[in-house]
Amino acid sequence: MFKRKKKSLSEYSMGELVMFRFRKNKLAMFGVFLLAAVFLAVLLAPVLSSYDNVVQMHVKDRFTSPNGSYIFGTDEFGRDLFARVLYGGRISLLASFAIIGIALVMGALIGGAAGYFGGRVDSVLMRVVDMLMAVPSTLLAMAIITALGNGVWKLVVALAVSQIARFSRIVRSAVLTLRNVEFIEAAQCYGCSSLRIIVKHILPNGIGPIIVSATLNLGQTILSISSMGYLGLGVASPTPEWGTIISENKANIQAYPYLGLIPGICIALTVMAVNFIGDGLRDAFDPRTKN
Amino acid sequence: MNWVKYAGKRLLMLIPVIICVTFILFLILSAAPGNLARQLLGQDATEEQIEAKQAEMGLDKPLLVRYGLYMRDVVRLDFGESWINGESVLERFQNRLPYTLMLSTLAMIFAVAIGVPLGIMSAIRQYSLLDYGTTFVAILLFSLPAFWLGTMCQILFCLILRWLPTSGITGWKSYILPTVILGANTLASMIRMSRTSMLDVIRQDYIRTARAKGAAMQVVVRKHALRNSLIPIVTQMGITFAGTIGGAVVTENIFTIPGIGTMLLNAVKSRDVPVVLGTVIFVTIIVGIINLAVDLICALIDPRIDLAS
Amino acid sequence: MSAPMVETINLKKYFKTGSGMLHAVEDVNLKIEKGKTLGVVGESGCGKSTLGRTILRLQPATDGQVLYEGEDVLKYKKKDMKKLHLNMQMVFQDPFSSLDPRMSIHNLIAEPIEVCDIFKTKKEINEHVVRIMEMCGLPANLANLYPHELDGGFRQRVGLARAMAVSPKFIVCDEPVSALDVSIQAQILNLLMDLQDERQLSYMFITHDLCVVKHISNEIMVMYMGQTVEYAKTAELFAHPLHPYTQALLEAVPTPDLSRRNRERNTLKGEVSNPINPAPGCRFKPRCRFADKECDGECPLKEVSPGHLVACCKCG
Amino acid sequence: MEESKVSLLEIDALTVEYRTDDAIVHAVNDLDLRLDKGETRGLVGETGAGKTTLALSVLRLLPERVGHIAGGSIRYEGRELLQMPEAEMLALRGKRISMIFQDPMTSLNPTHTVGDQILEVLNLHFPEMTKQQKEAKVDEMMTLVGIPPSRKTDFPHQFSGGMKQRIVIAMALVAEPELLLADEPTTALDVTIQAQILELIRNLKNQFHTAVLLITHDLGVVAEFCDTVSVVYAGRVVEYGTVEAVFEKKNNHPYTAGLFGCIPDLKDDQPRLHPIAGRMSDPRVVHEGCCFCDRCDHAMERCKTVAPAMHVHKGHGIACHLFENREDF
Repeated sequence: MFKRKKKSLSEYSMGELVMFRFRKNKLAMFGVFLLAAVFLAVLLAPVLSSYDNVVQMHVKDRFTSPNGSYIFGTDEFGRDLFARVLYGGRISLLASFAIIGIALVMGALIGGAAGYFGGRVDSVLMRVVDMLMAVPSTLLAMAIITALGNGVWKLVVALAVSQIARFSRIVRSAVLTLRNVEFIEAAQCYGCSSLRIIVKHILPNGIGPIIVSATLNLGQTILSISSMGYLGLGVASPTPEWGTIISENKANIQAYPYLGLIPGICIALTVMAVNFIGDGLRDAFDPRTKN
Repeated sequence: MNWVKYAGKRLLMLIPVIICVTFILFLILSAAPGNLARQLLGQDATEEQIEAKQAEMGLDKPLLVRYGLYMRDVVRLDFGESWINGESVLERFQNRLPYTLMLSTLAMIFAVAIGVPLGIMSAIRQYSLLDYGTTFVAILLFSLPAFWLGTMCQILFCLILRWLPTSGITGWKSYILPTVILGANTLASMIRMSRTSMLDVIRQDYIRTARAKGAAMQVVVRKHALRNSLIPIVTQMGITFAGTIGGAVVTENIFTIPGIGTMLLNAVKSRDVPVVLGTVIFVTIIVGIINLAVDLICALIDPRIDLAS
Repeated sequence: MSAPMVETINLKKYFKTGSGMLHAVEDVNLKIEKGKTLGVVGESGCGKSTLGRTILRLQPATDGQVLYEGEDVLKYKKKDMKKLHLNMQMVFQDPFSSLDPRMSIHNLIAEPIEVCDIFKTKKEINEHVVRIMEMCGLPANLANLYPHELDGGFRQRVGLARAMAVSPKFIVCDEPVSALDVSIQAQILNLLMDLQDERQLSYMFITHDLCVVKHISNEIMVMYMGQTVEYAKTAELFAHPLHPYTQALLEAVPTPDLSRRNRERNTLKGEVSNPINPAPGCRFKPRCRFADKECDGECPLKEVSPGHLVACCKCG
Repeated sequence: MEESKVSLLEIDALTVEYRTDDAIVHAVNDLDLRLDKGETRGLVGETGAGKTTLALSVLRLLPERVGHIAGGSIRYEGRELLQMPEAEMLALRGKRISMIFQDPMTSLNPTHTVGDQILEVLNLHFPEMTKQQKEAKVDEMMTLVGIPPSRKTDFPHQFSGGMKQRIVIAMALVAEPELLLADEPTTALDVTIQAQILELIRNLKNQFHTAVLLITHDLGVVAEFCDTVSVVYAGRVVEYGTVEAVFEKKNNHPYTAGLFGCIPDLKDDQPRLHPIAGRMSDPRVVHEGCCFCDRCDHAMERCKTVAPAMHVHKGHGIACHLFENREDF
């Protein structure tokens, strides 16, 4: 009965099982493929096009529709849209990952401490989190930008801070559901230290829902970054960013629709890929939500 | 009247929240790098002019004193004047609030009226064409940036087709496109939430019990599942409403609607601290009241929630 | 009689709740000899699980003492705790949630050995795990599997193996068989009894199932709303149940036995409530058919015959 | 038992499968069952034996898309339920056949008052009754199950587990059905509450002349509560008969005998129990021979290949090759 002749479904570890279910999800795999393509393009930006093209103005070639030499066409200053979208994507993606990373680490520390230690630590930390939650996150981010001023990294800080409260909540509830599970009690029974319990038992078991919400939030963060760029907060021209590219071409989209369509589709596809992956991960970690 | 007492208590609890939020913001805004007075007066202002400006803005006093003074004024409903044009913050806010509230409410109604029925129907007919279609629309709306959708729709419907006014508020037609654009993301989250919630509820034991009583599936859904599935949906509505007010910044900017969003954006860009601070306080209060309303509605739907404790 | 292996003296555990103090465990005194089993019986919410967890210091006691071979384990400082972990272990009720789903069977059993530093080398640990698995009836080829791949019976064996890994002398068994099917239940009960015979283990066996407790215990303690209501040798308790609650429990148990089929049933009325800020006097009074004014007074546990204690002013 | 008489419920060769992405689970295999008017039959078996699936099949409430009735027939008063139009099924459910589910905590709708939930059955099936009559009937029913009618405006969360199960019983019996399917009605409850609930069901079934199919894993409950018993293993009935015949413990299917050996006795002392070896058979595997043969001490070569027929003697049926050609049980 227990011989490992060939791996049947019931002979995977939990992690393998999650990957197995994830790989079976076509939409999620499509998302992975799409996101990988976007990443590859953005990483290979220097190969595909040089940074000079981002700022160089080919006045003669203003408003060139997409063709062989300008794959995505050019804008009103004759700048290569392809190069701008590629290098813009670098900023959008890097900044989004940085935001989620910062918010996740801070949220894990706050939420983890609150959930694991409970009692007074929990009530004090959660009071603070509730305060932060009382302010809509867009407003909080804008207030912080008011203080810090413009700039990509200032925007990253602002958006990350505005998400810390949410992640603290998520981590806390993940820890709390595990806190009283019998296998944690069993670990205490043979003298596991708090640190070992957190690292070896709570983290591997609680990471699922945290990864899922981080992924789903990543999509929304990409949108937030480019919204801020569109509004003129954060990234300043001529540095390209997906949102700023759209706002700087706003006046010419009617006449030259590709100026709006191309960067917009880039954002939408990336966000969609991330959302597909997030949904896929959610179903893989917790198959009950699916059926 | 349990709920009156509860509402009173919740509103009172907003006060410490406001105090703390303002204090944190005050700290952040004071830590702003650079000399604000110089920034406001421009590069060729003299030292005296700058000092005078700083005194006028109250920037020469210690932080805590400034905070105390500010809060004293706030209690008297004086939120100070804009650093840019000297207008009263409160007055400006009062003038602009109706547009934003109108827009957010319309967007919310749009999203709920379409999203909740769609989500519930697709849960009941899971794996049907309707379900796949709805889910696809939700994913699409969830992934499209609002500013892009807004810009493109504005160009298409206002500039090319000329069906709707381009900008400003000139009548009910002016609200149509902004409502749809602002509501799009909320619509997506309403569809997803209703679908998940309904799927969860129809798997519950009490639904099986109701069917075992001899009620037809439609009756079971209407009488038993609907109300239970509404509980998380209403909670989600409260959360997204707060998001909608934030999202109004983008929508108002695209359609140049004179609401709080455009005011806040301009204030942030020109670092007009009193306006930013005032707006955040106001919106926090509004969001607090909305959350209270949501909790009251939840208590109305769900008898397990006891407002007294 | 030698000194008991485990003893509690006036052990109390209270919880703060919204509506007052919950007296989950009230002045419990028990003694467990080496190689013997004390069965703790009661319905849900009677404090039997809390009692077990308080003895093992999984929850801080409110008051009282827990003596292990005469030493008060509640007074142990952090550095002494290892003594407790090496001697006193626990087997949990739910074979699903008591095993970390992300660890293989081998790692689950090896972890206590590593944490308690019993062996130095990896090789020694592995050999020990193999020994323990064999002892608990786990085929060696299960070592690399994960808990979700096993059925309830094997999982509960893993739970037992994990507790046995540090070679403890005393094990708290918290309803170890109530989540299992009867055929599996019997396997686990036999295993527990075999291990006890082999290694002179002492058990505190917590359960709501009277048939099981009778089978495995030498002595039985019946709990009701946090208090001990009756405490006696197993044979004595089943032959002469004195407390009205014990009698009602015995009467209520359905058994696959035709002779009990047509007996007269005195079904107990009412339900258990929470012992929040309990009034003095008998806590069973509201459901007791013999209760009268006298029951409002203190009803301490008293010895009515050698080794048979009852907390009821109507009997003895 | 007269074979010619039409029973209240007749199940023949019922086969139910759950088809999931990964596998086909054979929950019920070729199962036969009879239930007469007013009879109380215990359906006894361990986890995964297909007991709940059987009850849900009778009401045709198997989980959609997953649960499939692959064959057999279920007849109620001689009428085939599996081919009955849904509209007729609706009139049957709750009025003629009702069901009590295992977990009283989750089987009541948390947002409706308990009175309304009992009333709903009357609204669905007795449109001719006036409002006052219905209300009076609800009050009467609540009194019968031991809950003061004044509490009918309370919500489920305001009741304890035992009280909730009383309400579920009131709901199931308010239409005075002919058949009650009780799926582990007392498993989630404490012993003393279990005794209360069983007594309540016993009294009401006598009052309304309801037949009961009591699904349980507890042989003790069957011995105390039922007239007849069917023992199921891996979706098949392996033994049936009167409680007296089966619990006499003289002639039993090896599985039933094994179950008896697993239960510690309250009266006698036994040093060790005699557990059934091995584990529950995998429901994804279809057995060619006897489903119990790989755990059976008496298994013969034949058991692995030939499925045993049901050997019946004086209404006591045992599906085991050991009882072939035996006339003495």
